[in-house]
Amino acid sequence: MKRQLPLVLVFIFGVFMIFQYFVPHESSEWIFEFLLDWIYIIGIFAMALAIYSLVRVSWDKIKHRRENWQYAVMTLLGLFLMVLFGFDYGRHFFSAEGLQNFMFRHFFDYIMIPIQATMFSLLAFFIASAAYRAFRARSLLASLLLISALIVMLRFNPYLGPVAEYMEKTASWLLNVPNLAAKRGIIIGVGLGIVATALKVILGIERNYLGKD
Amino acid sequence: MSNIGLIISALLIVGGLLWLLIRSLTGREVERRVIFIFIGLAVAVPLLFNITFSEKATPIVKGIFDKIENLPEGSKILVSFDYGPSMAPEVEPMSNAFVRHALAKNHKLYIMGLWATGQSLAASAIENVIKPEFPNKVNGVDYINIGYKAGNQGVLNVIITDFRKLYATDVDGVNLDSVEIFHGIKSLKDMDLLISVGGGFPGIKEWVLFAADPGNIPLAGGSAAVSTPLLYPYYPRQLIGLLGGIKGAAEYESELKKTYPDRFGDMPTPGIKMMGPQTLAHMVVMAFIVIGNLSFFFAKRKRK
Amino acid sequence: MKLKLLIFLCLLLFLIIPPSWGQEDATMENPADTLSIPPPAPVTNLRANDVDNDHGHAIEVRWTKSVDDGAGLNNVFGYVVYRALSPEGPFEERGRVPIGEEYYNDVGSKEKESIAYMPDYTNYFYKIRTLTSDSTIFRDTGVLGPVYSYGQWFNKARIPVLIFVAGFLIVTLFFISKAKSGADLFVRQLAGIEAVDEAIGRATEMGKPILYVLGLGTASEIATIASFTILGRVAKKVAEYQTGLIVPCYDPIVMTVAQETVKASYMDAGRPDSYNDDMVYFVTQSQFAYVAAVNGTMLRELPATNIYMGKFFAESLILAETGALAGSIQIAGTDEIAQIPFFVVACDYTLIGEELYAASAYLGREPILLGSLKAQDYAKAAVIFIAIIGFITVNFGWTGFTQLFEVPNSFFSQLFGGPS
Amino acid sequence: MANSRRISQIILAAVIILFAVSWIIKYFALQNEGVDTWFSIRDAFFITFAAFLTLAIMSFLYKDNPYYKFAEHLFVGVSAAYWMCVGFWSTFVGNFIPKVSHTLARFFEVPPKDIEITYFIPLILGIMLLLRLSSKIGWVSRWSLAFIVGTTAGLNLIRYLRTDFISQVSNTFIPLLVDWGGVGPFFSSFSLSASGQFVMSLANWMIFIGVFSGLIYFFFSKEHKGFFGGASKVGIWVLMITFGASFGYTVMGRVSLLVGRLTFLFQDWLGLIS
Repeated sequence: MKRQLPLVLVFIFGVFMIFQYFVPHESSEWIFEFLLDWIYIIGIFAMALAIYSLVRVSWDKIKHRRENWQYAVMTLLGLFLMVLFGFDYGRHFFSAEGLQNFMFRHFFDYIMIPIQATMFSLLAFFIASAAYRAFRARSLLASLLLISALIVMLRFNPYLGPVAEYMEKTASWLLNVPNLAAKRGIIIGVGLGIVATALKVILGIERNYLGKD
Repeated sequence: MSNIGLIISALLIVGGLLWLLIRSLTGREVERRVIFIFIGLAVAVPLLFNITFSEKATPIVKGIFDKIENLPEGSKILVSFDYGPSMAPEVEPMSNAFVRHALAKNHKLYIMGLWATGQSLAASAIENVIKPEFPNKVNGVDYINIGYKAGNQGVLNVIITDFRKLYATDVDGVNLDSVEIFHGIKSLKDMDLLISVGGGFPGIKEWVLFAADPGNIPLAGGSAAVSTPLLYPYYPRQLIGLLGGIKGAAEYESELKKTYPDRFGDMPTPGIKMMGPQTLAHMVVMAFIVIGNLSFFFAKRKRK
Repeated sequence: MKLKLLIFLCLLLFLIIPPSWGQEDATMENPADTLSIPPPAPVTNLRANDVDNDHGHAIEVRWTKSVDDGAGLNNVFGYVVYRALSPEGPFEERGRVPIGEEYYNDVGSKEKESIAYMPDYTNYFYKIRTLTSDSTIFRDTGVLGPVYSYGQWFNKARIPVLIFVAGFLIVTLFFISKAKSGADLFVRQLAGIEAVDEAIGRATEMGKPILYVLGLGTASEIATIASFTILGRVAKKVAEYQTGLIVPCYDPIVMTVAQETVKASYMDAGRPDSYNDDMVYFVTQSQFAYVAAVNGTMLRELPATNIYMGKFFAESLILAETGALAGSIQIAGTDEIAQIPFFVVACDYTLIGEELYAASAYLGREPILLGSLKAQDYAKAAVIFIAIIGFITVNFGWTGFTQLFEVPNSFFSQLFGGPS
Repeated sequence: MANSRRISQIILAAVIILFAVSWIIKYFALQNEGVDTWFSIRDAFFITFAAFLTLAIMSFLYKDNPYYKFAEHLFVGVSAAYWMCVGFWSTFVGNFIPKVSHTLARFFEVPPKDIEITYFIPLILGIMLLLRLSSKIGWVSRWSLAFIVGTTAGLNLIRYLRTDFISQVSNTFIPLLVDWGGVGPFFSSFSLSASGQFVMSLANWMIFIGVFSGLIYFFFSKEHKGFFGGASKVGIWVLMITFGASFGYTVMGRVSLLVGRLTFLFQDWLGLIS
């Protein structure tokens, strides 16, 4: 019951989804769409568990006055306010108005978007520090990495003169030809890895994600 | 004022890099925060002081410029807006530059789009570029916007034989038969140059396969950086030229400015502007790679 | 047992083959007026049938193009496909086809509410109009029909996929049974895997925790499932060594599964008391908020080792650079091709693509799992073999073999776009 | 210790004053543009706060600090709630409620649809998932997990096989001699241009060799020795060249992001550039 039934469920649904692919008939499509819908709905319940986890970890921090507990207050405050706005207040309580709520939108536009975009833009700095640290001609492999990166970046040097055209061509060749070959090799390997892993899961060979008694 | 700032910051960046370079000869490493400062400066300074670099047009860009330049006055040029708002920052400078160049040379300009979103972007190009900068040009005589039709490459399949099978009117609902610019125009084959600006599907590739190749019409393109490498193989056989990403746009803009200093001396050049931080940041990253290798090399020698 | 069931079901599917190929020749009629443009010859050999290998709601109409299309009078401008519910009409336009083309797929919606709804098993009648540049001059064919659409029970176009799945399954099961019977299966060393063991030992010595990041994938990504199995092995060793483990999660379901996995590993290691649910916790489902939080954790907890396994997107480099700043040993593995370069550059060890999927077998060292690795290798050998044949046939201009591998798109591909 | 506390207090005060001043200046700037008093106060606050958060995140580059911690924790809370609300309204209320209860649908003001019994199954599975919180019958949550993992494993097995695997294998069937018309024409029209026959053929050779050496690199049950060693070495070379090129190519996109952020600071907040 605790261990066997879940494995049987994995097997049944896994095999069904494989067969579904070979059956174009409407009824198979119909079940397929249902199953996917269900996963989204279960996801909402999982979201409740997740928020519970976030609140509990933050609350524990505050209760036991662990290091940086003050900031956990900010997390809970942000969460609480955003939920309040998202579920709307006043007149439109409990209608889909929630997502259109003025403060909800403003928190999104003026807190989430700026932080998100700034986090993303940190990449400009990190890409430079990573390049400095790693692009060194230590070995043949590292040199290949370094040289091809340099060739592609050199296109942005305005003082190349007549060489510019060849740089451009070499760079686009690098991005077209070896790139395509390497990607294909990786994708074929990954495809096999995915099929093998999925089979192991469906056949119940790989099962430790289902826990133990 | 801005010149002083420019000189100071240039000294800071170049001097700082030189100093780091000399330090690296003794095998010393650069601290991460120093790299961060340089990247920050390399992006911020060109933005603040409007630093631009002279872009020299590569042959692939020059190919388009020369074509528009050398066509006899009154030639027919069609520009297709095949992009949406998300791609616009990168490719809008290109379509604007093409429009400017074509009208400045007194060519006839035909505007259309294979993307539904292209129609409104084309309209904004007319509002923001043509009307204020070329007040003498008349809609329906010197330029026309025939807009978007659904059907992706299917549209090209049809208009390569006959425009009027799909396009009865322009975007304003004016019958094509009644506008001067469409007199004697039957199909795409009557155009002297096609230009597709975009970077997705349908885009330049479809123009090559369904219009330029079968109709044997010269085609030029402007594409977002992501899809540019995939289009290079078409140059120079099927594409007379290609602007790749913001860099291509900048090269075209600087070519325009250089050739027509009076006319386009103070036109907005978003491409060149965007290239300032890009160029400087790339050079700083490359400089740090060089510094890193030097310090690695000398540290190794020292140990020996 | 399971294998027998599978084979049985495979055979069953082969037996179901759809009937019918409704084909009728249409007669020509309806001469147009004789004006400046002479009316073109109509299309001939008109035929229609249900579109094969689909869910129904679509009819394929084929014809031989008019003799005046591109030749003869050369005045054809395209074709219009008309459809009606009775031979008398009324006919409605279904689509237009440019010159040179000789087919049209009349595809309707399967949704009853949709205006494009096209019911199955309903008799339809078709005719094709050949157009000229003058809209008043055209030529119609006779009415063809009745034809109806219906869904199939087996998609024959996908037989190559079925053969591959079955073949792979058999090879996998063969090697697993071989491994179970005690045959020694050799696998070469992978540096990234050796490093995991080492890293856990190092963390124990330093008295610092291990940070395990499952990536941004949902539980539906196989990369994430592979990451669960690796997490299981890592957690077991962590439990044995009594080191700390931190698993911040991005997706709610992933968090739930990860908790179950880690708990099971602690039980396996005989230390169920050392486990608590706060080791595996939820952060947020927003990409960069998650990154911000994990970055903070790295600099505050200073983990001895950071392990990144699963699906990663733009955040890969932010995580890996911050980890390098914190001085942690970093081991990464992802199948997201665009991110592999960043991990290779910034991490100490990187499992590239397929190596991620092999990792759990390596870490577990169970013969069953090693058996499946062997099967993967044989499949790769088969790919190389097939590709060489394909390659030779293409170079000799023989396309039949290549066409075997062209699997038409289904609504699958429309349902799922990949993340960016 | 006391000293460093003192310094951080001074910095905090300075930061607060600075942003308060910026708020006021922004308020006047907005009012000059003809914005309503109340709206100017509000919008000026939001823009200033967004600028503060931007700088707080950037301060992480120097080192971890209270401002970064503040922004980080706030962001975590707000974004978690954001996605919860989106999930609740779009999936739960939008997709689920109308199919299970007309009363609830009316309550949430969404158009009810035909009741579908099958939708009670995910409801039950969802509730089983919530039972995790009970230590006694927490194991029933595994049923829900089993359902999700099984379904998606089967789905992905097929999906990758078709799109990634088979299409990539068949794409490798490429002619090694592009437009081959015999030895004579090949040499007479020899050119080094990118779309020329020679370069195209060379590219196809490269792709062919790259794919195969890459695949051999991924062999697990063969030692990298002899022929396998040589081929896998070529494989890793091709991989490294590719990784370097994509790294170099990405720099441009990342710099654009930073340009975007700095433009926000210089233009929307400080008004230094137009």
